[in-house]
Amino acid sequence: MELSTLIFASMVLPTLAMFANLIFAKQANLRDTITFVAALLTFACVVAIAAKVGNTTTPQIVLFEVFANVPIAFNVEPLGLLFALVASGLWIVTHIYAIGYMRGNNESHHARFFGCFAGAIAAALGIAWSSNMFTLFLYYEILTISTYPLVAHKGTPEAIRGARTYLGILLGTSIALQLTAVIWTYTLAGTLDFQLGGILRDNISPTLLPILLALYAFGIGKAALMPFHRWLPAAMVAPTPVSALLHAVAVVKAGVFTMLKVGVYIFGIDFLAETGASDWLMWLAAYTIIASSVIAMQQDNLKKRLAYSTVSQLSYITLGMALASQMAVVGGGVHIAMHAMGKITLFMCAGAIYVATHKTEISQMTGLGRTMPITFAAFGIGALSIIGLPPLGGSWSKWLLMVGSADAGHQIMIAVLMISSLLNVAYLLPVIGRGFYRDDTANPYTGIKEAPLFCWLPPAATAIGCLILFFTAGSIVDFLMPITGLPQ
Amino acid sequence: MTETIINVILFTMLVTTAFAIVRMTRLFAVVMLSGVFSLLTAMLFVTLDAVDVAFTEAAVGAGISTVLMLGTIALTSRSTKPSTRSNALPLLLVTLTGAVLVYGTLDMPTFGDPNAPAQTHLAPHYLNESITEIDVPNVVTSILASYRGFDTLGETAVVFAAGIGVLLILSGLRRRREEEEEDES
Amino acid sequence: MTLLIDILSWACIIGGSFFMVVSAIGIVRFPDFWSRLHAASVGDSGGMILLIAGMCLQSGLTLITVKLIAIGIFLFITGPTATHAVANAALVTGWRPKTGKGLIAEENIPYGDAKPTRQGR
Amino acid sequence: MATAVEVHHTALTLRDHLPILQILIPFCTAPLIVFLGYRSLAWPMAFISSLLSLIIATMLLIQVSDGSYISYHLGGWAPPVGIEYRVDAANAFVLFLISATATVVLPFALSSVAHEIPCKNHALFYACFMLCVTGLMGVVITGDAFNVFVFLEISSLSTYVLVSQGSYRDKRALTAAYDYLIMGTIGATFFVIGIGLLYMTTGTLNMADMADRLVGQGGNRTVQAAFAFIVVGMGLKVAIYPLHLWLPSAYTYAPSAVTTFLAATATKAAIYVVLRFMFTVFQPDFVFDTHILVWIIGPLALLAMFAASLIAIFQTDFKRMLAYSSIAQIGYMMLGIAMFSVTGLTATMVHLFNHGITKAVLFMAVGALVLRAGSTFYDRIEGMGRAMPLTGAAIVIGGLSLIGVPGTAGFISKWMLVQAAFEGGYWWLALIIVASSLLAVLYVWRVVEVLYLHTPHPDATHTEAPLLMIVPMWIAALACLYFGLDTRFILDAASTAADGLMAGSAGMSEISSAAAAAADH
Amino acid sequence: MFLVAAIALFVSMILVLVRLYAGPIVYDRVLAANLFGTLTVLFIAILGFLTGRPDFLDIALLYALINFVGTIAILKFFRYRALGDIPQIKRGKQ
Amino acid sequence: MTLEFFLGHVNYWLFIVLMMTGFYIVVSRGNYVKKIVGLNIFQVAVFMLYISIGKVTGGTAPIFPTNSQGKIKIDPEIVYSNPLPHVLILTAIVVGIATTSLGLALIIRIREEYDTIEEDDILEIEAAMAQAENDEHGSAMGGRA
Amino acid sequence: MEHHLILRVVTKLLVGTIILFAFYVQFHGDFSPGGGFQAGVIMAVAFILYGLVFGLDAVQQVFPPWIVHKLVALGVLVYAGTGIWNMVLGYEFLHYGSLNPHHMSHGQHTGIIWVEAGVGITVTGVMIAIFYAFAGRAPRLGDDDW
Repeated sequence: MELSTLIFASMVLPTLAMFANLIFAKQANLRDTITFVAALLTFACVVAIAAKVGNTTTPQIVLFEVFANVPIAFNVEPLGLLFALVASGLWIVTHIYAIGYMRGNNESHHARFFGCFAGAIAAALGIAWSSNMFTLFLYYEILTISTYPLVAHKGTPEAIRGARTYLGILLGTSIALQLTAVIWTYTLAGTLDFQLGGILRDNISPTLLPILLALYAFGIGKAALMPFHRWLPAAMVAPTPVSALLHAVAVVKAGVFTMLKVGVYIFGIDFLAETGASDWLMWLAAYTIIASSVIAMQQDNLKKRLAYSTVSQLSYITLGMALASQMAVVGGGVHIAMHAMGKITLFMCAGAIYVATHKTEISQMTGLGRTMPITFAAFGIGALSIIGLPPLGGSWSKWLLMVGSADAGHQIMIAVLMISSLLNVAYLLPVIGRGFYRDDTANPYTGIKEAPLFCWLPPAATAIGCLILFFTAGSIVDFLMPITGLPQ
Repeated sequence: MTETIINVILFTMLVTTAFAIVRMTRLFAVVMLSGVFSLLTAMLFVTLDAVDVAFTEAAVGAGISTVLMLGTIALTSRSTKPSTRSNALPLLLVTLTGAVLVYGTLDMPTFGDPNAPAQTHLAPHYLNESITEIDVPNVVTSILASYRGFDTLGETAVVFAAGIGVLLILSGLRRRREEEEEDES
Repeated sequence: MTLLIDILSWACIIGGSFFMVVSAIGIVRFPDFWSRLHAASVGDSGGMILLIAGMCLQSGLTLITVKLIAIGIFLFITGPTATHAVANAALVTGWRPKTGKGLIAEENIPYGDAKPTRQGR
Repeated sequence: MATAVEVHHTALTLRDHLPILQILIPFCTAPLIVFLGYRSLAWPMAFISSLLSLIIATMLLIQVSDGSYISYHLGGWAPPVGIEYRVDAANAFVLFLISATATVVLPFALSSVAHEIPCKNHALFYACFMLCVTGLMGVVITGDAFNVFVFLEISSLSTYVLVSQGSYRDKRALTAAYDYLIMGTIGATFFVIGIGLLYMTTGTLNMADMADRLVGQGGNRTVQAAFAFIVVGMGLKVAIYPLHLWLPSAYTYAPSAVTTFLAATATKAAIYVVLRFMFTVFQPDFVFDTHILVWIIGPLALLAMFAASLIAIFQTDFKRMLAYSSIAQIGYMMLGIAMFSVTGLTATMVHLFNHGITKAVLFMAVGALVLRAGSTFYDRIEGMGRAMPLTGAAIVIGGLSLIGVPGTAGFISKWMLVQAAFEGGYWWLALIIVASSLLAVLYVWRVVEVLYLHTPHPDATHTEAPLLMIVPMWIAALACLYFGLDTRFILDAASTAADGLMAGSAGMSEISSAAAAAADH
Repeated sequence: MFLVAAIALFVSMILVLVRLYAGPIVYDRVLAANLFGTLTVLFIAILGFLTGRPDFLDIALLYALINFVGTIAILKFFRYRALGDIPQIKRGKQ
Repeated sequence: MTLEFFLGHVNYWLFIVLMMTGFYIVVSRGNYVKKIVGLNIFQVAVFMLYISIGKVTGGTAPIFPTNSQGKIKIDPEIVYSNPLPHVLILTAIVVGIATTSLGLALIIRIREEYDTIEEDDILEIEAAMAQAENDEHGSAMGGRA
Repeated sequence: MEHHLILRVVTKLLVGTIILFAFYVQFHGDFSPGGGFQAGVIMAVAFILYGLVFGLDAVQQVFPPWIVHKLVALGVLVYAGTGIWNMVLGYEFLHYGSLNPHHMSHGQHTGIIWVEAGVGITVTGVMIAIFYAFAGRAPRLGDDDW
């Protein structure tokens, strides 16, 4: 098949799945099957694209022009392909999990839920394939809006409040800051196409550069850079599959992906490194890493803790971009995949615990590990991957980031990363500890009682995925090398 | 000079009438004064050579306006309440508007100046060519009906709009006959 | 002949003007409504006819004269009719002429268009 | 002196008559409806005539899309002696908007009006509606300053009447109409004063001729006063911020169909007149000389954007909220003018159109809600998004467009406006613009939450609106989405219009000479 | 000479206006307004002669005819409180 | 300011005074009928401004004298005032009376619905209505909005 | 006003005169001040006077409201129809010259007469219609309001 056909198919299939969900709202099995098939086909498309183009950058496929030199256009390049693979691949897993979770938990409005879910995936793929900032921004907003009903799903006042924060910050920052930045860029450069090495080099005065970067950095609210991180914990009111989607697959990854794209293709990492315009961003990212880890430690609600952990981990990627050295950027790119796999495992485990026991607070989970061994094992693997211990995927990205820090001459960032790892240990391991080792009367052992199959199988799979990623990391790095602009 | 004196006298009367209207609380008196105002206006228009306008003002002011106003008062109330609101803001607004207008007058051509742009650009065409082009003694009629006939069509449409508007607004509810029938039943 | 007409017309016009002013003064100075009604009719009919006649004489036998005469006739019909209607209305709504000595009505009438005392009914 | 003057003339074809037919068709419909007097005929006649005028407007738009203009001499008298109709890119665009809105709103009106207005008024109502359409189009199409006033009054008078027809639902429609009448008449009178002063200094009423004769008169105080009066007078009609007092009540209490039509077109036509006078008659140079005025309009526009948005946030009635949002959105358009560049004007023109269709969607949805829920107070329309999925979805689309979310029409205009701000070097202004659209997020989202996340009110009818309401609503909603992605039509038309306007009459006469040369062949 | 008449008319007008403002009763005002109408008719006629174009007497003629309507309307309004024939309704109500 | 300038412009200023009187009535008086009367005065003053634009000193009304057969007599000696403002004002007067009649019709309906035509009273009634609405609908929203 | 004999007689006299005068103004507008609008108003005033003195019912028997409503529309149609006829003849809208292409001013005369007639009809209709609407409403005043 033609490349363009594949690209459109990968976006159209989830969209069709969305409409199918709305049309067949009443027939649950048919609906879920259609979605599942669509997820498989979408992944197949993305894989086919990957097989076809490898890590080269393809020319633009222009749909139509919106403004002069600003078309709706798509192309394939390594970073986007990686994101697409992660998003479409994990959709299959999350979908299976979501079926189990929603049915096991007796949630309402399934059709709306799965429909919006599919819509969000379509938007994420649109982000991945965007070949200019305008297209990306368009899908970025679609993603925000399609995930809003998911966050507000429960319809309780609390959920509405959370969803309001979610939408307010994401829509607010993107319209107020990111849009400004995009239009500014357009005014300066006359184009918004992603080009290796950036499009701003000769068009902007050095004094304005940090301001523009700031508009982007804060405008991409989905990257959860402090102080615009509050939407992420607020969105924890959503059902867990949504949290998994938000925090691992679609939303936050779309944010940091955009961040990387902006750094690499709009500013150009060399340009950033030369001017040092991103230094402040590096410090801010470092602050976010440490601060949110500290906050995470104080959270008792498991999902909240994971949310702050995500805030922290996302800033790794921002840091990678801000460091503006080749290795750091690649490290950031790799971290998208590694963190996605690790964090989705953690969230799905949290959801499985909730489905099985309806417990949300860590302090209530003492001794649960023996009742739900697979879940807690998977949680452990995911946690270790996030912490960055070999032989798990997370270790590679941290390593690359440290190398990148050294390359950029910011050795202090190595220390930041180390401290962050220690903090990770401090807030993630106690959960497992409580689950396995503490004896407690709160959850007396009455034999293994796991959540339904659909709830524990997916986290187990992704936990294994974390392991596999450790061994395939080399190829991912090779795959991403072109974005550094270095000859391979 | 005679004209100027007549103008000024008429004006004084107009302005005093207007001031009297401001002060009157009896709506009936207000309506009568506005009738007189219209008479004075018509006289002024005659002195300013605008006989057609005076004619219209006479027909409207004496014939229709008064009747309509009286009809309204008959259906509403006869006097106004003294206003409790402060007059400062309206006065400021009015003074400001007036000041802008006075500022505007500073560069105006002198009153009655035959060399003013208004007299030299289009007017000669109407006054000289209409004899051959339309051949109607009343130049106002020829402009009204032919040169700017479309404006007059619009004017007719305005009257038409007002007509169906009044019908729409007053059609409902309390038609006299309906009420009468209700009373009888 | 022209001179004669001129003199005649001027006399008419001056006479008419005089009647007009007099009736206006009467309107202002007379004490109550009924007496003012009287003053008004002087101007309405007398002054008007003299002035119209003066103008007719000035213009000679033209369309203008026809119009002037028409005006005169109309005013002659409508003026007294209107006065009659006003007086009738005032009488019916209860206003009565002041009679007797000391026709100082202003102070006795409540100011404004207030209700008359309905002693007449 | 009546010498026999032969009339030399080549017969005109129907195509030559398009400019006048544009006005004449709706114009004649109104008296025909009244003359025939059949209630059942009124709506079909109105609809057919608005459809015809939409077709004509499209043909005109195509004819002038190359930047040329069409001049039609009414009564055969060459301008400045006679009245001229002059169609160029700028007004063909607005004409298209007006006739398209009328065509879309009329099917919607059929059931909405039947619900909100007593049966015996229907024929007169549609006659009035057609007069309103005529008036607005006449204001836009004409090239004669005084003719603007006449048609402005046709539209205004019919608008007052249409607004007052809301009195069958809420008696406040009457006072709203009265206030509108007073303010509208003051505005129109100011406008007349302005034209009088211009006539005094130029001796002509034809806009192009006026412009020629105004060149170099920037220092003339009479002209300056005329400018002030025209801007303030039309500003009252536009509802520029401090002059907006009539708008919220008028929009809130008017019948839904009327509100839809007015919100989409009436202020737009007035803005067009402001543009026409500022740029074609007074010329950009003059407006720039008196830049103090631009500095007045700019801050007022900003004030409108913020103050009106803030008020909108605190409303408990959906319809009233939309009315305040309209005031805020007018602020955007005025800001585009104040920025004084081709891009800024393009933004104004684009927003003129986009806001028109956006508000059409939203107010039609309001009409549907009124039909089913009785009123549009937030507590009455709770949960109606689920009961009326299509209406709810249309509200979401319209709301997103109001915010300026990409993929909707509102985004395009916001983009152009911010771009204009950057091009003018006002990057802080860009930030203010986008910050104000955050306020739109607040007030739009409140409605969306009420519609979808609350439990429905027990008294409401929980069925979808009739098809005749849904179809026009969704035509507008899809237009909202379509024009958010495919901008060729809208941007081309708007930028041609803006180019023409910015060039003042100089640009116009250059084009006209070229067009005249072309026409000779 | 016509000037003399014009001045006389002016003086009369001013005096009549005084009565119109002062009232005190409604019928005074009606009377004054009616007289003012007559004065206007005459003034317009005089003005035609004064400016040398007496062929615009139509306005005066118009006023002569129409001013009466205003007076009748006022009286009708005062007697019956409405422009329509309300007495029937009053009878119906009583 | 020379005397000549003063005499040449005093007319305009008088019009402005009249205009502003009318405008003042509109904006300051609370009675609806009086507002309409004020609007009329305001508009009439504007009409006078227009007419005075067309006035030419020593001119006469723009109607050509005719001979007995109704043919126009052309006399180059006669100066005519500018007829164009007259035409415009004819239209404007018609518009004015149309507006007046609409306004009065509205006033009648307002009186029927509100039982008053004083702006102050009506504002009070409307404020009370708004307050009632706010109480009813606002509190219903209060818990959840 | 049954008992106002004087008024009734004078009114009968005047109404006819006023209508006559209205026709004069209508058709003499080319030569002297006046035209369709003024004539329409005067015509309407004649009927208003009749209505005032003889009562609304009497005047509505002479001139029933439905005819008035038709007149309102008819005038506009006559005016616009004149223009459309010019278009049919192949000229611009309202180009009266087309009515007599060989002698332009004759065409103009014809056109002006038609157009003025249109204005007159509409204005007569509208003014009478407004009077009917106003006079046909019963006041809601109690006696105390006076």
